[in-house]
Amino acid sequence: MTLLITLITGVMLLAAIAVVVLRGLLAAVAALAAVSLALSVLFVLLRAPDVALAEAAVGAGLSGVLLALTLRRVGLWPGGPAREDEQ
Amino acid sequence: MSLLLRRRFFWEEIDLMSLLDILLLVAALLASGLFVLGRGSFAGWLATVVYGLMLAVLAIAGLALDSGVAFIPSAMSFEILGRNLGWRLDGLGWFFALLTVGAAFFASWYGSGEWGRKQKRMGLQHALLALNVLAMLLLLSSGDLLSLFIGWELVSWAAFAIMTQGGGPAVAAAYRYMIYALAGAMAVFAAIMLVQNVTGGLGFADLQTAISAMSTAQVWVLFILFAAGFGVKMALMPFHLWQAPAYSETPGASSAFLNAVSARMGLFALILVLVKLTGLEALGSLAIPFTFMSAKSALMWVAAITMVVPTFIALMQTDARMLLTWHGIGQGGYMLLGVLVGTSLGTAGGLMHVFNYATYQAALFLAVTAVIHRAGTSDLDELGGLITRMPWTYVTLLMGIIGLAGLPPMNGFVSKWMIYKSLLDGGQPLLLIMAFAATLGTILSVYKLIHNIFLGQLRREHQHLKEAPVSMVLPMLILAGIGFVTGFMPGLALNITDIAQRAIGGDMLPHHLGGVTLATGSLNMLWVVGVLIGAIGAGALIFYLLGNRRYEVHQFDNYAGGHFLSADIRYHFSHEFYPGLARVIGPWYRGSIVRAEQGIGILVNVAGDLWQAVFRVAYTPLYMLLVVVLGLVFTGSWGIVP
Amino acid sequence: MSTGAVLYAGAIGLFLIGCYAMVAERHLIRNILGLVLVESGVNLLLVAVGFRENAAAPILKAGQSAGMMVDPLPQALVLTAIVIGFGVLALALALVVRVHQAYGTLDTREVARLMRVEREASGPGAAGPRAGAKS
Amino acid sequence: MNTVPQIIFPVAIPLIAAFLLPIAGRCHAGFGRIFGRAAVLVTFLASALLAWQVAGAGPASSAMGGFKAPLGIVFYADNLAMAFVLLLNIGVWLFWPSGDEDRSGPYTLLLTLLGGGAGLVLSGDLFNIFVFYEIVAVASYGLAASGGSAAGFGASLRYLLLSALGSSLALMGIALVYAAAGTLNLADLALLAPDVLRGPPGAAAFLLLLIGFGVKAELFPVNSWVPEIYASAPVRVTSLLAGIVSKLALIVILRFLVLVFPMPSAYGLLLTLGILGVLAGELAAYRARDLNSTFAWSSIAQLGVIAIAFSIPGPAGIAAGIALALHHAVVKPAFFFIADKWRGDVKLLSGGARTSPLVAALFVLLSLSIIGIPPLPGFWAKYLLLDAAFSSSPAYWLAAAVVLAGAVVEGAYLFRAAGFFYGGPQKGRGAALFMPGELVPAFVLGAVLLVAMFAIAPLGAYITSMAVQAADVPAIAAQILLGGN
Amino acid sequence: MKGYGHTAATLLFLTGLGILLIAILQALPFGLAPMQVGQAIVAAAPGDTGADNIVTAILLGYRGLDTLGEVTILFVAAAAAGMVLGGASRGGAQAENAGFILHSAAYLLFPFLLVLGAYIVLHGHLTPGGGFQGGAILAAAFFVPVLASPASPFNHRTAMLVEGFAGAAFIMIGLVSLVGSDAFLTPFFGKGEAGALFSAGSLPLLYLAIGLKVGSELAGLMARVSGAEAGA
Repeated sequence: MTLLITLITGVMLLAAIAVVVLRGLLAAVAALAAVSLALSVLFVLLRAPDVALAEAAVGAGLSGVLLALTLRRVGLWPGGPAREDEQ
Repeated sequence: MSLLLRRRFFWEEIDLMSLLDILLLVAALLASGLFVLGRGSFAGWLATVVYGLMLAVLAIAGLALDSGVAFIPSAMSFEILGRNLGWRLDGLGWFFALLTVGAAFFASWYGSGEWGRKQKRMGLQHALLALNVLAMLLLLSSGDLLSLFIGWELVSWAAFAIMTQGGGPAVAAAYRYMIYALAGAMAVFAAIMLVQNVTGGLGFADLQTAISAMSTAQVWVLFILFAAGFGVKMALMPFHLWQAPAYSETPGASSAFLNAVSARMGLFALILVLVKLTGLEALGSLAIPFTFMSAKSALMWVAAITMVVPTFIALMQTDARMLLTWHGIGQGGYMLLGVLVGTSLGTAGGLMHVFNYATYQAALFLAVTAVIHRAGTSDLDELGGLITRMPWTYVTLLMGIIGLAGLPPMNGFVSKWMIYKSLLDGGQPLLLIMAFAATLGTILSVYKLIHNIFLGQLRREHQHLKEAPVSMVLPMLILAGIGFVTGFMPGLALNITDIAQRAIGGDMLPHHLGGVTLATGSLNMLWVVGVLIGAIGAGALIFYLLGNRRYEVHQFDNYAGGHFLSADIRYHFSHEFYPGLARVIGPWYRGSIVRAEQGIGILVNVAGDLWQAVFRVAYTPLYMLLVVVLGLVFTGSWGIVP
Repeated sequence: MSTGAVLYAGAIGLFLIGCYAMVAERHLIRNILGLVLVESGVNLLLVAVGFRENAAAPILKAGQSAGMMVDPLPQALVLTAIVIGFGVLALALALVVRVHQAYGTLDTREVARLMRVEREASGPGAAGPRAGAKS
Repeated sequence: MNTVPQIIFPVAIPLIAAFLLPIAGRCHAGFGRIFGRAAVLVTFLASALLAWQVAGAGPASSAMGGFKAPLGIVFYADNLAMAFVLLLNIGVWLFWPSGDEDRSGPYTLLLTLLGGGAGLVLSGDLFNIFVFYEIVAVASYGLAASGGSAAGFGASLRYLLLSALGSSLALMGIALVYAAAGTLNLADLALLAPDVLRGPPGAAAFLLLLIGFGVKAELFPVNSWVPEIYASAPVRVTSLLAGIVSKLALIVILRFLVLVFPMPSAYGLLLTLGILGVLAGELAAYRARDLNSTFAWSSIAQLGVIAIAFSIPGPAGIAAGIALALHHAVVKPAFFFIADKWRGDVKLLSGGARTSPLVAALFVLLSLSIIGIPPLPGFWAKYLLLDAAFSSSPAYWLAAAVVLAGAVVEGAYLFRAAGFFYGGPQKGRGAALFMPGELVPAFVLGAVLLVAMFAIAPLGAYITSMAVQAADVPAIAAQILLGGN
Repeated sequence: MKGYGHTAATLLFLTGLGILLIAILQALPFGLAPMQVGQAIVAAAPGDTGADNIVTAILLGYRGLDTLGEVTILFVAAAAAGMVLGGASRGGAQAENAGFILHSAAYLLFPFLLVLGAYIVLHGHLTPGGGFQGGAILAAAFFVPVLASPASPFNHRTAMLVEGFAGAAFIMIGLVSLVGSDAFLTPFFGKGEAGALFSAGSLPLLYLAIGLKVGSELAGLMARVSGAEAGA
């Protein structure tokens, strides 16, 4: 049990660091969705199914999609028409 | 207004309690009425008449106080936030109220004549003058520390309002005054809150109990706060820079009022708090460690420096009004010094000097305003030889400067003599020498004043000048007359100062109509003035009767320096009036305090820019982080340290 | 390393990485990502605070009585916090879109500078609050 | 044990109106605005009735859902809370947007702000206060951006990021409190706090909560959003935020301080931030060039003064804080209305007194009151503060000295501006003449100030009684824990 | 303080903050939460509310007001985003038609998502999940078709109606109990026997209202913020 929690927390922290480090914003958003997913699994392990479901649905699902679509609207998708992302 | 009659008179029938209320009510009605009536010319005359009425009420009150009544209570009292505010008029307050209403009477009379009609918004000036009188009466009749502070703020803001009437430069000078006054007021506010912290109350008695209950450090803080707070209004040395420009930029009549009385409110408050409530012995006992000085002597030295330095700055001024206002600051030093000596002679001298100063300073300022009214400028380098055109203004100015310089037969001499005597008897030789130096400076500068304006060669453009109108000359002459009368018979003025001195406590000064008789020497002005007038009068009479062979000589029917004078040669010497003296004392004028004031201004600007830069930075969440870390360390350590 | 230490480390790790992204990064969207990370970190901390060793989830199984259960209160709080986080995120992204359209850049310092320039430019009686998108 | 179920009305009515307003707005263009105003009026009447009841029968409380105190959420209304609920209602009514916006957006946000603000002050549960704080925060992001200007969006985004980070910190503080004490009800915490929250975790929790809620209360380090938002938001939103909403956040901090964290380190923390706030606000305002940023900085300073007042332990400090908060809520919005009309560099406004003498006179009246010149209410508020400060430990003497020095600096820059209005010649277009209609709220507030000048004694007595009631922790705990059925 | 100076300062403070937080959390025991309130609720929940899922009992019963606040926050965020984006031009990449996979899968997924969302909402008081989680899934269900075919714009009118009335319903249910002079949000109706669909009194009604509101709100919000649809 402890081993599993440690493993998943490690994955989560790595994904969090990836969010900051990755150059591409879309990749960063994907990393954020990964963090959220790992977090919801962690919630399951912590005997909090409601929170896990909410985190999965709202965190990984909707906010990930919302962020990605905003990037598209702002024109920051890789190969997007307007400018490259890092001004 | 004579108070010769000492016998009990009709005042018992009048219910005393209503006197102060009448006074305040009338002042309030006048102020609001003038704001409403506004620019009618009769508004000025109405105000003058009302001031006259108020003087009468004050005279009756004076009679009551003279016959031993401690103070005149007032019905007006409020109970706010657990503190009660009351108003009552004691002898000290009555004395200054008399001067305030008197000065307002003459200023308003002067302002409602031709001079007033030429001003842009004379109605507003009359209204603001009335507002000032109301504020001062509230201050002078305050019954406890809180109403004292409220009156104090009202007076400083009313003065600010009247100062801004002068237009462009006056607003800048008034702004500078406002900052000083606000700082002083906040110091006073802190002081009375300190008193309330120790005793829980804000009455005058609480101050006395607080002084005894406080530790010496706290008493020192209280002393410094009160002295600094009230000193700002009195323009004591380090805080004096604002007074000269502010009072000279104010329009003529109001500036005469401000000069004569407004600065003395600071003296009233200082006397009330430091002398009457705290007591000079308590101040004397506050020793400054490692020196022979005490709080009282320190304040006396500040008064002495305030006497000397402004007088010599006045010497250097080229504008008549600036010269007079700088003298105003200097004279304030005399008054405070007199009161602080502690002997009855000194206190009487100081208080009488307040009365005398009010009379001749108002006369001088009205005279200079008359010159400005006619000649259009008060710059001493642009005037000259006006004696032939404006004789009565000349006479007023002459009597005024004799009073200012403190020479017989004017009243200035009497009070300065008493202050010198008290310094001598009080064993303060150094201060006496500084007093003499100040008087020397005054004599030099007032001669410069009268010479540059009235003596010497009349300028071509001033040929057609006429004397100032009667409405301006009359009040000036009466004021100068009062100066002469109280100089000739100082007993009259001393009767008035008796009432104030009794209110302050301490023993009274035995005096008679002519002056003072003391063990160590006496002064009888009746003789002095009598001899003076007798000798000069007789000599003048002889010359006038016998000589009689004089004939008019035109100014240019003259021969100087080997060639004839013609109109275009200007031999009137006024610029750089004392070159020799200037070379000797020139290096002393380093203006260190002016630079200190500018330094503070720069400091605040830099600090403001610094704080703005702190906020202008883009990454603001960093500050949140910063504070969280510091806070955790702070709370963490606090938790560990029990 | 007990589970508590790991969880606390995880929560605080997320929180710190999120704070770094919010404070040090100059790109507005990266700041928003940092915000989401910070909120996730705090949520994890809240749930970890309510966790008890070998206790069951706070759901009653078909009528049998409640055995040793995990503390349900923090879970309710976290649920609310997650939804609040999403609401704020949506508003932030809406603002990002409008800022991008108005200023054409998403660099925090650039936006701050342009805002200051615009404020100074709005002289006396200049355009009122309706400055319009591109002023 | 005064239990009043109607205590929820000030929160429920605006929220239900907010939910229905878009529908009302959609079916008829102008109807949204009228529906909104009607809702505010109904809320005001309900709140006034409740305030009357509370004033009469003493503090009321009601456990939501009928669940007793430690389990459920309990609403607690005493005179202090009801006073600020009424202030918020009047504020929203007075600063209701002028008729031009037909879209229902700002009205919905204002109604939600009204409901959220009322909940913030009435709620007696730690997390519930956090939720209502979030409602007020999100509503104010929206309102700040409702100006439609590019600077408005930028400013509200930066404000959102800062405030959201603050909220997360506050949530972490709540987590620490819950981990230590196990309960979230303020009264329960008040009883448990002495033994559980004394150590560093308690102090750290207070710090996090203080920073979290400090963002909206304009406490020193986290108020960098103030000049940006107040410059770009519409003037009615600025008045609402600066005048009233920031006070609600400070009242919440006061509740925490009085009930849960009455420890010296907490008081010391708030005092330090207060003093820094005053210094920062006054000095920065001295260097500000245009009126709007001057008043933005000066509102930071005034909030710092109120924070100093609240950091003085005992009812005297609370009374001073309430008096200062109410006075600031009247004066500052009027200032912002003037600033909204006289934009741009102060030097270009010279001669303003000639084009609109009434506004210049109002400006001078407000300046005199905010500096604290006697007959005006500002002086009595400052008097209460100094009275409280000087009667407690010397650290507060320093704070009092800073407040007094602040007043001098404030006088300096306010009358420098007044000098331009009255002194300078009519230079640039400067003080553009405007229809007096736009400044009605400012003149209403000026009139309120003058009326208050004569009602100082009763107002003072009411505020002191309010403070004594708010400082009486055992009575509050008893009312919340046992009272609400 | 350009660039690195700033980053260094941030890192410095973050490490300091980390150490301090760890130090503080050491003081808090892990795994044995004090749980005075938690234990009391676990014991009382079945009796008071009749719901099996205690978290739902807390969310709708004990801390019903939190949930109302939460729903209001979502509502305000949606309203504010709508207002902010009201004047926004369609800028950025024009939403060209989605790829073939999304197009065909969208209509396949819709019914499943709908059923799943409805199930989670209705069984909130029995199984994990509830109004919010179900609502999110419903929002996804309604949003995916919009993504798939930007031509047919998201129907904001009905979404706004559903949102408004669902929110009003939630508060009305709370106010109804005020009529019987109980406090706000007191659950009424019988508790029903545990585990059955119609148990836990008015809680399922509340969760239904929340589910609908969150569903419509999030869908509208997603559509508007992402600018996926052609229409305003």
